Amino acid sequence: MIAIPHLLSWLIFLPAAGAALLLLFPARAATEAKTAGVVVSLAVFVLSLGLWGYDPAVPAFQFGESVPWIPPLGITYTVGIDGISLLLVLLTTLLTPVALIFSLSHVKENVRGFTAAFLVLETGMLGSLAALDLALFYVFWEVMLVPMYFIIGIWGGKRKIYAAVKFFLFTMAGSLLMFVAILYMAIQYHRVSGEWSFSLEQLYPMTFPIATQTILFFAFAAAFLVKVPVFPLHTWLPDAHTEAPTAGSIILAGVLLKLGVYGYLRFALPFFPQAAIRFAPWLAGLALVGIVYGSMVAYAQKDMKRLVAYSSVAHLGLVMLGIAALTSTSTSGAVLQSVNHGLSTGALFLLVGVLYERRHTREIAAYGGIAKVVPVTATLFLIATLSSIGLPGLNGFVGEFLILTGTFNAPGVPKWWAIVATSGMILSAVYLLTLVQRVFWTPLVHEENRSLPDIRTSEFLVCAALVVAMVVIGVAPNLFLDKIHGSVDTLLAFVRAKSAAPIEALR
Amino acid sequence: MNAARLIFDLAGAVAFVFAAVMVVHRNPIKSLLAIVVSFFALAAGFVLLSAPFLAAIQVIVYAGAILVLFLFVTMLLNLQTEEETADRRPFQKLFALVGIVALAAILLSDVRRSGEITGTSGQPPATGAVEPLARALFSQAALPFEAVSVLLLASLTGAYVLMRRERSGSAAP
Amino acid sequence: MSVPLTDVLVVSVALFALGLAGALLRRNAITIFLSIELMLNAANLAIVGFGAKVGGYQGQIVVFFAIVVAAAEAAVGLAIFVAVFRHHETIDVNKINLLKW
Amino acid sequence: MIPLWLLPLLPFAGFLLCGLLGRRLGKTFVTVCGVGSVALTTVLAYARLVPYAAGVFGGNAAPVVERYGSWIRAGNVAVDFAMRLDPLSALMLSFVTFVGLLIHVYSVGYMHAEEGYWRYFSYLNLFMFSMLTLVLGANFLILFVGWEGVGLCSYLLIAFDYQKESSARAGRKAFVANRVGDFGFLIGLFLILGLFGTLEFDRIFPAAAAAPGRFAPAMTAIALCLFVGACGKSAQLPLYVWLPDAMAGPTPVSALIHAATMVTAGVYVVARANVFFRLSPTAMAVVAIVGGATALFAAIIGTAQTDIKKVLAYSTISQLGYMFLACGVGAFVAGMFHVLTHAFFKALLFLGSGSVIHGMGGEQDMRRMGGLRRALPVTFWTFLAATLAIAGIPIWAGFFSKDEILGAVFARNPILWGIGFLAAGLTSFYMFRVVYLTFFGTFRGTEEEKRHLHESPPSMTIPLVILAVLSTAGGLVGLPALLGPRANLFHRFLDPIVPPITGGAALGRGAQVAELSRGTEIALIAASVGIALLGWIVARVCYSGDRAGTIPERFVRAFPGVHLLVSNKFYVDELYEAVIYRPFRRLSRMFWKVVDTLVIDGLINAGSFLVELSGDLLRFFTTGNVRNYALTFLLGIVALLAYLGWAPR
Repeated sequence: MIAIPHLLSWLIFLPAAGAALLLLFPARAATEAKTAGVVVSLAVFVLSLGLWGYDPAVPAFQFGESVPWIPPLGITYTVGIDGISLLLVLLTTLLTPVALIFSLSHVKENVRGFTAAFLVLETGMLGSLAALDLALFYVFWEVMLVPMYFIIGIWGGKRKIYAAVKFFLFTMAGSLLMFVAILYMAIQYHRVSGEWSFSLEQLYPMTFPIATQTILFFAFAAAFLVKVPVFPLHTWLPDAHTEAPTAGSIILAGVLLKLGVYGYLRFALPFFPQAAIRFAPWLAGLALVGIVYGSMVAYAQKDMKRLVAYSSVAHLGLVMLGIAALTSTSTSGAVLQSVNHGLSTGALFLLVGVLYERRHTREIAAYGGIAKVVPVTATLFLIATLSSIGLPGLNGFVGEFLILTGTFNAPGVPKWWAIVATSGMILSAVYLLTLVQRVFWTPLVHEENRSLPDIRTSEFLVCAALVVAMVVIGVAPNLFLDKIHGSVDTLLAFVRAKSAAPIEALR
Repeated sequence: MNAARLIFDLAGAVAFVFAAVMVVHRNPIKSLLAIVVSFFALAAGFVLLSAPFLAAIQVIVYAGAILVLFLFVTMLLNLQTEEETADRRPFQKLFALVGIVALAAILLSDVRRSGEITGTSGQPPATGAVEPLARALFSQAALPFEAVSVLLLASLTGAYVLMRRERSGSAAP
Repeated sequence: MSVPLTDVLVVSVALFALGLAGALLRRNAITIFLSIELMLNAANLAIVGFGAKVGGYQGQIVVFFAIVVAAAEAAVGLAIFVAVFRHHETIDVNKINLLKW
Repeated sequence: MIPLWLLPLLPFAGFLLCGLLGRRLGKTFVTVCGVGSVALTTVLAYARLVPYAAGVFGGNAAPVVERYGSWIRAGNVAVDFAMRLDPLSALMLSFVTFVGLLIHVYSVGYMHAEEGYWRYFSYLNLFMFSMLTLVLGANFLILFVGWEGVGLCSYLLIAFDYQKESSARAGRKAFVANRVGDFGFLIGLFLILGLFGTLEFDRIFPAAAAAPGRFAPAMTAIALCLFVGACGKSAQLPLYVWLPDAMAGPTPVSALIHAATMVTAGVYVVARANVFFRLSPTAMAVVAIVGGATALFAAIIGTAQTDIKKVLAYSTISQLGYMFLACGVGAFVAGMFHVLTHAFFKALLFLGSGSVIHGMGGEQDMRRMGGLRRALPVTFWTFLAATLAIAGIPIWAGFFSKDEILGAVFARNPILWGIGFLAAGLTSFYMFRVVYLTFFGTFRGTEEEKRHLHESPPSMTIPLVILAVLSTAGGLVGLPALLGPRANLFHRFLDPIVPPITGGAALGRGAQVAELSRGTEIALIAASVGIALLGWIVARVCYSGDRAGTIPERFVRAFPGVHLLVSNKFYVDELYEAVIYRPFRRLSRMFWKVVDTLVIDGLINAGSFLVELSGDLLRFFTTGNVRNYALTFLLGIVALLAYLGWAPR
């Protein structure tokens, strides 16, 4: 594989450059704008495959670049990836073209703006995943917020303004707390060393007294746990998902939520290991509530997108549980499961979008028995469902199994954590199969559904890409786990060393 | 008491009286004419403070151009006397008077300390000659001078846009 | 043989207070505007007075610019009045509450 | 040597071909691919099995484990793609492929008119793939792949006719009930992984067998967790409710999945993990009690069903109970023997009923049948053979296996034997009831149905005949120990996988029946033959001849409560509805409407309301009057100046 110099920077800024380029297009050149967006995002995807050269044997950030950005404050442009961010980066670069290609035929108004917003969003996401400087990270973190706000607020459904504002306020409230914490840490660093720096390399070794650590941890956790989202901070999610256009939901569920998980792993955990370990039972408790509660609420939904949105709450509860258990197995599983959830939920949203674009309703009751009318959609939906409920052979199972077994056998962790979490496996089957049954099976009662056109080729292709990814991860998870594993071990070793005590002793 | 001070006080008194007329008079035209007189008196004061160039500007630009513009507008709008409706805002008046008195009191109390100010700039006192002023204006203040010219252009444009009558029914393309 | 600063400042304060009273108590927009011009001039007078006391030409330069700004302000302000008058047929500020909410 | 991975992958290829291309390429293609792949698998499987079995009998019983590389590797979890051939999996492999092939052939005739022919065969092939994976998996996780896979296929095939509300519901019910079992199964896997650090059979079982004292304390939990999984898959109390509903699927599916193969996977797992079970007397007791209770409970319900397939479904549940009963008393081999014979006769019963339903044009209610003996001769004779087998009439297959189980149970616990004995009588009764209601007497259906009556095509009858032969003679592989220590080929084949346990917690023994005295054994055989005949006679008296139906009617009149209870299946579904489903739905709605919308969003909206309220209040300061603003400005300046003037310098 040819090594491309500055690969990460290319990846991060190519979408933004594409967005800038789009603004030069005339407003009415919708088709051209769409095509350009798809081309740019596909190019980014292809480029990102170059990251596969990541060498898991080297326990350090790779593809690194660092140049000073705001020297008086010691802020640098430092990027790099490790096994934890690698897969999320690839997921991002995969889902963005998927979302854009899906939108090719469905977004009608202000296509140029829509496409540009997506590309800016991609820059924000990739930047957040690659940034190794707190200030840089924060900038990218906020950059993500703005295009998403517009995507929901402009191209959304009926209650789009409510949803967009709710989304914005929830995430903003969290990230402002984090911002204050970042500033505090930089000031502390300045006080100790006499220099300004926001880079992780400099800040990672800092230790804080436990009281301070707790406050800082909560500030960081606020930003990330809202994004995940962890019960009870989740109520923005159903509204945002439901009102967002399909492509927005795909990215929101597929990537944005994962950034909460990622942020927790990359920042909250290594910065404040003692606080993180001390509050791990609380986090696990919330995660468990999220699993059971999210599943049950999902079951009660009458709106397809809301149902899938609540299923995200449940699934990410599982991911957070894996992180709270702090074992190598469960944390690796959590990272892999983040990717899995992006694929399966992305596919579910996509297929719900396929139906929505044809029928213009998300009401479950408006469908029923359409498997005969749209067999391909039904099949793909079933596969995505099976992936989501963790059928062995598809991706979801590997992640779930690793998380659960890692949690169950984690020293010092009560067994009931994993037992309660495993019940989520039953519940997910209940609500998702009920959805399949109500939408695709049972008699066809609505006449207007009799002539629903099946999935288009473009939609089919992107969905098939996701299905292929699901199968690959399900059958050959080692391809991915091998990349993840080393970084997770490094992280946990660092946490253990920094907390100056075995994790078990601090529980 | 020197002559300059006497003349200055006199000019100040005239300025004050006519300004008071301006404030009190209900006819805007007459108010305008009163303030023109007030500004002439101020120009005289400028001369005594060895700023003859400003005095000239005060007369030519301020009184001569700006206030005439006011006059035009006032007459254009055909404003006569202020309508004699009762102004039912007693608190506004009360607070305004209290505020004005308080402000004047504070300022005047500070005026007593004005004797403390001495020529510390090390520069010779202004002589009234225009040339050094021009030098200072075009060397030290060259950049603000240019900026102000842009400001004037902007206000010109702004005024034009504001005054333009929008033709009804012709929406923007 | 010069004007004492105290006199200058007293006149300035007096004019300023008058202008303030006009601005706060009158309802005719033109008169209010004139009152504001008056306050501006009071300030100009104070600056020239200080400048004469301190020496040099800085004070005069500042006032020069203040006058230019006043000219610009007058142009725009009057244009606004005309525009407002066209809509509302009045420039009584009690009857115009465009700045509400 | 044929690699083991090929066996599951062939049907998988069939699944892909049928599923992706079947709709476009038509029925012939589907038949060739669907049946051909399974036929090939069967041939290859036997090509592998026969030498292996010869090796086992030759005293060379070493399990063969083939490893194909790592599947999951993270943290302290390492799972390989690995397949294992040992006597137990060889046994399962032999009948899964063979019965599977027969049912594929049968389906060609049975499903010929179906629109979703291609879909049906692709699912069926997928099932074969999963079942073979389950059977051949060399560790618990590969087994679990098959385990979930068969659950999925069961779900898809039950809901094959997805446009029918009842089918769709039944499919979901099956999947969810299985998932409840899988929940336990997974916990069991976690425990095993925690205890042994691996899931490979060839490491955990020898380890447990080598140091029973060390591992015994944890075994109760592990064994019970695995048994929960088995209960779900093998439809035992209390998770059996899905199996009767599963009859909504096409009849060959019921024969293959819900009678012969998938539902016995639970027994297979218990037998596979016999080392664990035998270390825990508690778990064994639970298995035996659940098995016995299920056997009797389901048999009782079976006597009052009118739908022919429902009777067979409850019969299956009951027979599965027998198998667990056997395992519970340590007679794992006897349990597996019953798995084998049951696979033959129950598949035959289902296929026979399918033939009847086919002939009747879809009618399943036995009250509308009767006298079909003449119209469907082949079906009748084969069905009769299967009935004799399941009833436990000597020389038919079921006799040997059932007798061995009952003997083993008697040696361990006479009360459980009593339950099993009673269930045997009931089995005989309800099966002959089916025979008499269906094939004897006069036809009770409509004229149209009568005209439609016809024997099934050869593709359906040939599998029937083959299975009838096996049901009749298949028991001979497991002759009672009575006839000599080496008479029982089955035991000789399987005993290697039931390794002897040393240590105090040991409970099982190699051959339990041998404990009984010869006289007791003969008495037991006589008793079970006797009760089987008694059941037959009662059925004949009640449902055949001139006074057919009068005795049951009188019984119903005498005990209306009992009849109501039994014919409504003890109201278990209603109980679950009231105790589980409805509260679950209520709670779900409550969480959504109250906790989510009212409490959480309420708090958040209260926050935003406060902001709005303060905005509304502050709004009064923006009067829109310029002079007010100017005044405020002035007052502010005065305040500022006053502060600056008076503040200490």
